[in-house]
Amino acid sequence: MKYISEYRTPELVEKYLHELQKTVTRPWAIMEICGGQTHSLVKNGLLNLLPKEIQMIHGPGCPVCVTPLNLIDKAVYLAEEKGVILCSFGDMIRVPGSKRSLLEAKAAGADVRILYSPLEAVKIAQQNPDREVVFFAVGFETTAPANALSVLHARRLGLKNYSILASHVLVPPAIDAVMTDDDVRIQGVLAAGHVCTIMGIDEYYELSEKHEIPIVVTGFEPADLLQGILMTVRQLEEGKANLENQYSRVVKPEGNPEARKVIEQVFEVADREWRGIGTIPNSGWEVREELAAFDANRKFSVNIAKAPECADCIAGLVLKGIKKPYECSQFGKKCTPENPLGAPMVSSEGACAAYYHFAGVEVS
Amino acid sequence: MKYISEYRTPELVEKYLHELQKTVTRPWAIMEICGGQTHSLVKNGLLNLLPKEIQMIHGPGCPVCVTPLNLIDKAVYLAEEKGVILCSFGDMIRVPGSKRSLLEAKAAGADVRILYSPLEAVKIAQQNPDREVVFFAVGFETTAPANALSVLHARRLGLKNYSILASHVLVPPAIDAVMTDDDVRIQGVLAAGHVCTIMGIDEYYELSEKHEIPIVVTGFEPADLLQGILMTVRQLEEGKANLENQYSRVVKPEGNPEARKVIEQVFEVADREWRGIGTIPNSGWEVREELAAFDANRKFSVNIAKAPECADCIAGLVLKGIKKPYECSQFGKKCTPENPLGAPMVSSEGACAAYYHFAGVEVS
Amino acid sequence: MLLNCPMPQLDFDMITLGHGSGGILTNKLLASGVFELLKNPLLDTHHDGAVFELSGRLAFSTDSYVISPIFFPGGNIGELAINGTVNDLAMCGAMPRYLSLSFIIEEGLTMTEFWEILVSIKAATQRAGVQIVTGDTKVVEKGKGDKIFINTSGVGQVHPQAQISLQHVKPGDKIILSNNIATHGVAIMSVREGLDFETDIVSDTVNLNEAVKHILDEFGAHIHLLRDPTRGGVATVLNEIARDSHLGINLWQRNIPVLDDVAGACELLGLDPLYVANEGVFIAIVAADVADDVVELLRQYSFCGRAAVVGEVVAQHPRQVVLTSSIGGKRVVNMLVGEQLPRIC
Amino acid sequence: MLLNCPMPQLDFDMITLGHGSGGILTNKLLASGVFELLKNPLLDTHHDGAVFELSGRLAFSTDSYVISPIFFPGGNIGELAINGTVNDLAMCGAMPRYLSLSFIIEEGLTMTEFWEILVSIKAATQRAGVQIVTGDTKVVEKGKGDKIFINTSGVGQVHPQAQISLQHVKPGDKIILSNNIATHGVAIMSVREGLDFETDIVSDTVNLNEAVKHILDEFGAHIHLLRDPTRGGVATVLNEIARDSHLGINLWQRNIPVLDDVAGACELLGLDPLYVANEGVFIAIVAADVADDVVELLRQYSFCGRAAVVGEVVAQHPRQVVLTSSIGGKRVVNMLVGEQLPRIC
Amino acid sequence: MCLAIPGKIQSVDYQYGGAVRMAKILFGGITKEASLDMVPHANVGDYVLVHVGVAISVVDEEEAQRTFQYLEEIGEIDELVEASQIDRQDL
Amino acid sequence: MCLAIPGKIQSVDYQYGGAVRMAKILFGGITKEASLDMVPHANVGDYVLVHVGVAISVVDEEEAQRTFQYLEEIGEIDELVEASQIDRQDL
Ligand code: SF4
Ligand code: SF4
Ligand SMILES: [Mg+2]
Ligand SMILES: [Mg+2]
Ligand SMILES: [Mg+2]
Ligand SMILES: [Mg+2]
Ligand SMILES: [Mg+2]
Ligand SMILES: [Mg+2]
Ligand SMILES: [Mg+2]
Ligand SMILES: [Mg+2]
Ligand SMILES: [Mg+2]
Ligand SMILES: [Mg+2]
Repeated sequence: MKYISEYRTPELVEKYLHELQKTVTRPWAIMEICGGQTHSLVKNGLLNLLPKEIQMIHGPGCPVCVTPLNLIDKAVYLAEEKGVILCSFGDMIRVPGSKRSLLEAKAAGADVRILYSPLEAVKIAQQNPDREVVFFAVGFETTAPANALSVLHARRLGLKNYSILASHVLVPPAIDAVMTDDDVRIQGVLAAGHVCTIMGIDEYYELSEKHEIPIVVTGFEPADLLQGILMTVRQLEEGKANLENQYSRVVKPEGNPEARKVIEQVFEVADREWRGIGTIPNSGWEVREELAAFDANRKFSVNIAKAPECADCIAGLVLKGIKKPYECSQFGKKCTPENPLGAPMVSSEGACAAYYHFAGVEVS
Repeated sequence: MKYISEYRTPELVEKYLHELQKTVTRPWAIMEICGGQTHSLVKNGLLNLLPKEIQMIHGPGCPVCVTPLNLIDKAVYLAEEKGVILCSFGDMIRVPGSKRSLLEAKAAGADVRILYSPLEAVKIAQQNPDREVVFFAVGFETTAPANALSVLHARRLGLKNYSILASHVLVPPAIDAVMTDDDVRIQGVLAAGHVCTIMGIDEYYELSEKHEIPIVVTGFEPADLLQGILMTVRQLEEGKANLENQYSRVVKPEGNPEARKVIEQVFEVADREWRGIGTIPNSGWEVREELAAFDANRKFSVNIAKAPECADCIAGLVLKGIKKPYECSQFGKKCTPENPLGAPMVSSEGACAAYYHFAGVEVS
Repeated sequence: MLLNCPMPQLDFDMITLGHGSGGILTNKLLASGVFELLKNPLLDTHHDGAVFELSGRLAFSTDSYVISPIFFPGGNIGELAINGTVNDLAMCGAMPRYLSLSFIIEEGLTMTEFWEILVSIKAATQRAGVQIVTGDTKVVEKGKGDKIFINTSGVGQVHPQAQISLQHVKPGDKIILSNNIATHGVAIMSVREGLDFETDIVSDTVNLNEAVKHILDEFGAHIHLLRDPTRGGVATVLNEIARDSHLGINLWQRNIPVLDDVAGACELLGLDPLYVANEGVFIAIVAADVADDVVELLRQYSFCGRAAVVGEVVAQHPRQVVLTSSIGGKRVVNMLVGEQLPRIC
Repeated sequence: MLLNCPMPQLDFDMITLGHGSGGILTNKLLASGVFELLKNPLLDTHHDGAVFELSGRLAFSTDSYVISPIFFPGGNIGELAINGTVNDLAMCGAMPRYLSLSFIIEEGLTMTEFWEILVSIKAATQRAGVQIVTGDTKVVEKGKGDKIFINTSGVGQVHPQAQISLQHVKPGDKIILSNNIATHGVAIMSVREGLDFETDIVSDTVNLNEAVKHILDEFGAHIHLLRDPTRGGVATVLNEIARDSHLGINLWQRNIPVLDDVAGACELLGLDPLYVANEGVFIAIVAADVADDVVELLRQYSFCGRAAVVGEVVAQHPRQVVLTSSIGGKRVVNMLVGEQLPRIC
Repeated sequence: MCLAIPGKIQSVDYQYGGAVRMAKILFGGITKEASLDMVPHANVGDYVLVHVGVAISVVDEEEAQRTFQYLEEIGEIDELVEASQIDRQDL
Repeated sequence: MCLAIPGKIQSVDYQYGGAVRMAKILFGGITKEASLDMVPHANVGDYVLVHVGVAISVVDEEEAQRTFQYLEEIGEIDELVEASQIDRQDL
C-alpha cells in the first residue's frame, strides 16, 4: 500500500537504526505521546531494536485509556437503563467501568454496537426512528471532526433520536500537565502526528519552549518513528529544544482549517478529567449549549455518581511515565489483557498492555 | 378426575349405546353445535359406535372456524405493522389469514404469544408498560366473561397499553340462521353446554318452537353426548320438539347472572360476520363505546380491506351441514390440517378436520 | 448418583462473546474446570478431534437440544443432551461409547448456570457409561440464541445379537411402551410463560441403554424395532413406522400408561398425550410370543415400572394407526401437525 | 463441481416452529427434497441413528457453526460446516468418512435460503468424499436463534502412516502454513454491519483432506502435528501448541503469506492478520528435513498455492511464540484476548 | 369450542386490593389459578368448571348423578308409558 | 490512538442533496466510503488520510520523500556543520 509499505522496508529501518546508534552517546528518555505510536513500536518489535540508551516512555495518548471511569459508567447506564442503541468504536467496549464494561452490558442484553465510524451511527438513527441512538464519542483532536460531523449530519437530517456522549480530550494541555509534574523525567517528546494533522503545530512551539524539550511531530510507520526518534536524539545530543515536523507529508503547520471549523461549530473547550491523571483545565471539548439536543449528557440528564478507581492501579503514574507498568503490584498478576484492572491494560495501545505483550522477548 | 372419568366408563357408554340402538327406528340427522362436542365425538371414536341411523352433523360452534378472515388479517396487521404484543389462544394462531397466519407472522418476526387466559395478557401489559398489548379475544358466550374481565382488570389497573381485538359470536342467532336455510335438513340439535352455562337456556325454547326441532343442551363427555343424542332421538321418534337439559350439573336454566353482568359492562350486541356463513344480525358482541380505549379496532383504527375467501372452500356449506367435508373438491387434497385452505380444517374441532381424522377407520 | 463438584473460583461470572472467540477467554473458560470435570484419557482437550480404536458394526447419531427453559422440573438441558443421544444409539441396538459435546451459548449465560449444566452432563455420562471425547464451544450475541443449545453426537457398538430393522416388523408383532407417556412434555409446559401451572410432575429424562441392552441380551432378534418417541410423541413415531413399513398399527388406549397428573394437565390444556414429547420412554416392537416376557423384564427397571403392551402390528389399514378408545370407539391417530398448541377454546 | 438442483415445488416458503416439532411438518420439510438431495445408502431417514461397519483407529470430531451472515463472499454456512469438520478430522490425520448434520433453524428462514445451504452441503460432501448418514432438525422461535446454526460431527479412519501428536513436536521442527492467512475472517468482516467495505476477497473455505492425505502418504511420521487455525487465528493455535508442548515457537513475519487486499483491510480496521480466522488453511509442524518437500508438494494444490515455511520450534522461550517482524524486530505473539475488535482510535 | 374442565377449589385469595377473588384449583393433581369473579358463592372444596382461567359455574353434585340414573328413569317412564298405553288400549 | 490510513480517491459523489461530499477510497484493494468534508480540494486520484470514515488530510507527495532523503540531508548537514566547526576551530 502506497505511503505505508515504503516506510516499512528493512533497509530503511536498518539505515535509521545505524544512524541512531551512531548519534546516541548517553541515555535519553523519550515519550511517544500517541497510543498509535506505542502500538507501532510494539507490533513491529522496534523497542528491542533501538539503542539501549534510548528508553521510550508510553504516553497518555490513548483515548480508551484516559476516558474517565465515570463516562464509561454513563455509557453503560444509557445502554442498560435507558435502553438506547449505544454505538461505540470497538476498542472502548472492553474497558471496565466501575461495575461492568459495555461488552458485559451487551452480554447482559443491552444493545451495544461496534462501528467503524460515527457516521454509521447516524445511519442507524435514521433506520431506527423509534429508538434513541447514542454514539460514545471518545477521542483526541483527530476524531473530533468525525464526531462533530455526525452531529451536523443528524441535524441536517432533522433526527431527533441521535446524540453523542462526548469524551474529547486535547493533547497539548495534557503534555503540559505531564511535563509540569516534578516527578516526570521525560527529555523529549514525539508529538502525535494525526492530532497535529487537525490542529497544526503552533501550540507545540510554546510547549517546547516552556518545558525546554525537543518536540518532534511524528508519524506511525517504523521509519517515521525512527526518524522522529533520531530527530529528537539529535536535538538532545546537541542540547537543543526545538519543535520539528517529521510527518510533513500529512501534517501542515496550520493543521486542517476545515476540520477546525466543524469542531468549532459543535464543541467548546472545557475542563476535563483524564482517567488516572485527574482534571486538566481546558483539556477537553464539550458539546455547545445550542446543540444540547444532540448531547446525550444533557438529553438524558445522566447523573451517575463517581465510583472510586481500583486502588491498586497506578495508571496515572504509568501514563505520566513516572512508573513503569511492571512496577505496578498487579501487573501480569491480577491485571492482564483478558481481565484488565485499569484502562492502560485494555487497549492494545495502552502502556501496560504494551509492556505485557513485549515482556519476555529476549533480545537476540 | 372427578366429574370427568365417571362419564367415560365403557359400561355406561355401552348401556347408552344399547338403549340408543333399541330406540332408533329410522335415520336421523342431528347437529352438535359445539366444536368441543365434535372433538369429543371424534377423539373417543364415538362416531362409529353410534347406530347407523344416526348421522351427526358438525355444527358451526368452533370460534376458530367462524372468526372472519378479515379479523385474522387485522390481528396479523396489528402484530406486524403496529408492533404490538399480540396475545392469542393457541388454536387461533394457525388459522390462515388472507396473506398469512399469526403463526407465520410470528415466524417472520412479529411478537405473537400463546396464552391460556386473557388475564395473562393483562399481566403481560403490566410487565411491558412501553409496549402495546392486544388480546385476540375470540370466542362464544363461554369465553366472553373472561375476555370482558380482562378489560375490567386492565381498567382497574389503569393500564393504557391493553386492548382486545374482539371477535365474539352468539350461538342462538347462528342456530336460527342455519335452521332458516332451506337446504338445511337437520332434525335435532345438541345445544352447547358451556355456552348455556353462561347464558341459560331461555333463548332455546323459542328456537325449538320456531323451527319445530328438539334441542337438548348437552355436555362433552362420552356419556353426556350419548345421553344428549338419546334424549334427542327419543323426542324425534316420538315426534316431539322440546327443549331439554342434559347437562344440568353445570347448566342452570338461568345461566350465570354474574357472568352476564360482566359481559354487559364490556360488550354490546352487534351484527357479526361468521366466516363461511355471512353476516348474521345481532349475532355478536362488540366493545362498548365508553370502553373504546380498550378496543383495539378503535384504538389503532385498523382498517384492512376484506380479502376474498379461497374460492374452492365450501366451509359455509359444511358449517351449515348442507355438504359433507368430503364433498369439497379440496378435502384431503390441497386442504389438509397441515395446510388448511379453510378454517374448518385448522382446528381439531373443525368439521373438516374431524372428518379428515376420522376418515379411513374401518368400522369393526 | 450424587456429584460433589463445587464451581471453581473464577474471575468472570458471565459468559461473553470473547469466551467463544477461540482465544485466551475460550481457553480460560475451558480451563475453568470444564476439562477437569469431564476429563478422561481420550478427551481431546485442545486438538481438533479424538482418536480411539473401535471395530465392527457401529451406530452414529446426532441431536441438538434447544429446550426452553433450560432448567425444568426434573432436569436440565445438560443431562437431556446426554440421555437423548445415548438413547438414540440404544434405539439402534447399540451400546453407546463415545460422545461429542458442542455448546452454542448466548452471551449472558451465568457461569453458575453453565456449571450446573456441566455437572449434570458429567453425572449423566457416568450413569450411561459413556465418555465425552471431543467438544466445541461457540458463543453468540445476546438475542441470537436462547441461553444455551447443546449438540451431542455419539458413536456406539451395535449389540451382537441386535437385529433392529424396519424390515423385521411384521403383522402380529406387539407394541410395547416402556413407561408412562407425555410426562416430559407436560413437565416442560408446566413452566412455560402463559401456560404455567403447579405440579409435582417432573421430566422422565433417563438413559435407556442399560434396559435396552438387557432385552437385547435376553431376546436378541425377537426385538424387531426400537424407537424413542421424543418430539411428536408416540403418535408421530408410530405413524412413521406404519408409513415406512406399509403395515397397520392398532393401539389400545386402555393400556397406554399415563400418570394421573399428566392426564389432568392434558385435559386442562386440551392436549392429547399421544402427541406430547417423551424423553425416558421407548417403543419396542417385538415378536408376539416374547412380548409379555419383555414387559416383565422391563418392569424390573424403576423407569420402566409401567411398561405395557399397548398395541399390535396388523396387515389391515396399512400406513394407518388406529386407536381403540377406552370406551371402545375407533379413530385414526394421525401424525402431529405442526406444533402441538394448547387447545383452549 | 456444478450442482444442478432446482428447489422442489413446496406449499410453504418459510420455516416455522411446526417444522421442528417432529410431526407432519418436520416430515414434510425433510421429504421436501432434503433426504432426496443428501441421500446415500446409509442415510438414516427416519431412524434414530445410522449403522455402518468401520474398524481400527478412528477419529471423531464435532463443531457447531454459528457464522453471521450465513451467506458470505465465497460461501455459506452449509459448506463451511462440512469443510470444517472434514478438516478437523484431517487434522487428526484421519480420512473423513461419515458425517452427522444437525440444524438449529430460527423460524422465518426461507426455504430458498435453506435449499441453497443444502445444495452447498451436498456439493461439499461430494468434494470431500464423505457421506451424511444421520441428522437432526430443530426450529427455535424468532429471536432465539440467528437464521441457522449447523452442527456437524464426523467419524474418520486415521491414516495408517499418520503419527500426529503433540508428543512428536520437537525443537528444530519447521512450521508450515498451507496458504494465505486471514482471508476468511476479513471476507466475513467485509459484510458486517457497521464495518462493511467493498472487496473481492472471498472466504477460503475448502476441504483440506485430500492435501493432508497426500502429505501423509508421502511423509508419514515426519508430519508431527496438524492444526487448522480457525477461530483465534494462527496466533492462538501456535500459542496453544507452545503452551501444551512446553516448547518455544519462532515465527518469521516476512514468510507469512497474506493477500494484499486482506492486508489492506487489516490496516484499515486495525486488525492483526495473525488473529483473524481462517477456514481453508492449516498449520503443519514437520521434521526439518522434509519441510521444503512438504511445501513443494502442497503447492500443487491450488488452495495451497502460497504454502510456506513460516517458523520453527525451538527450545528457547518455552511456551512463547516470538515473531520476528519484517523489519527485524521481535515481539511476543500472545493468544487472542476475547474477540478481536476492530481497533479504530 | 369452550374447553372447560371441572376442578376443586383448594384455596382462595384476594387480588387488586380485595376487589378480585382468585383461587388455586386442583385438576387431578395439578394446580392452576383461576378467577372466581363469576362464581361469588363458590368456596374451598367446591368443584367449579374453569374455562380460560375463569370459573364459570359450580358443579351441582346432585344433578351430576342424573346421567347415571337416566336410563333407569326412562326405563321406569317407559314402563309407565307402556302401562298407560296398555291402559288406554284396554279402554 | 487515531488510526488513520492513506487511501486513493476512486470516485466522489454528493449526498444530503449536494451538501456533503463522499468518496469511495481504495486501500490496497479494498474500497470504503469516507467523507471529504474536511478536504474540500481533494479529488479523484489524490491520496487522503482517512480516520473513522472521514478524510482528514491530503498526503503531500513531495513531502513524502523527506523520510527517504533525511539521512542524506543530515549527512550533508553534518558535513556542513563539521566543515563549519572546522572553520570555527580554524578561526
Ligand atoms: S498493570 Fe493494570 S493495575 Fe497496574 S497500572 Fe497497569 S492497568 Fe493499572
Ligand atoms: S376441506 Fe378445506 S377447502 Fe374444503 S370446505 Fe373444508 S376447509 Fe374448506
Ligand atoms: Mg480445528
Ligand atoms: Mg438423533
Ligand atoms: Mg433423539
Ligand atoms: Mg471446535
Ligand atoms: Mg433470548
Ligand atoms: Mg430418537
Ligand atoms: Mg471440532
Ligand atoms: Mg473446527
Ligand atoms: Mg433428532
Ligand atoms: Mg435474529
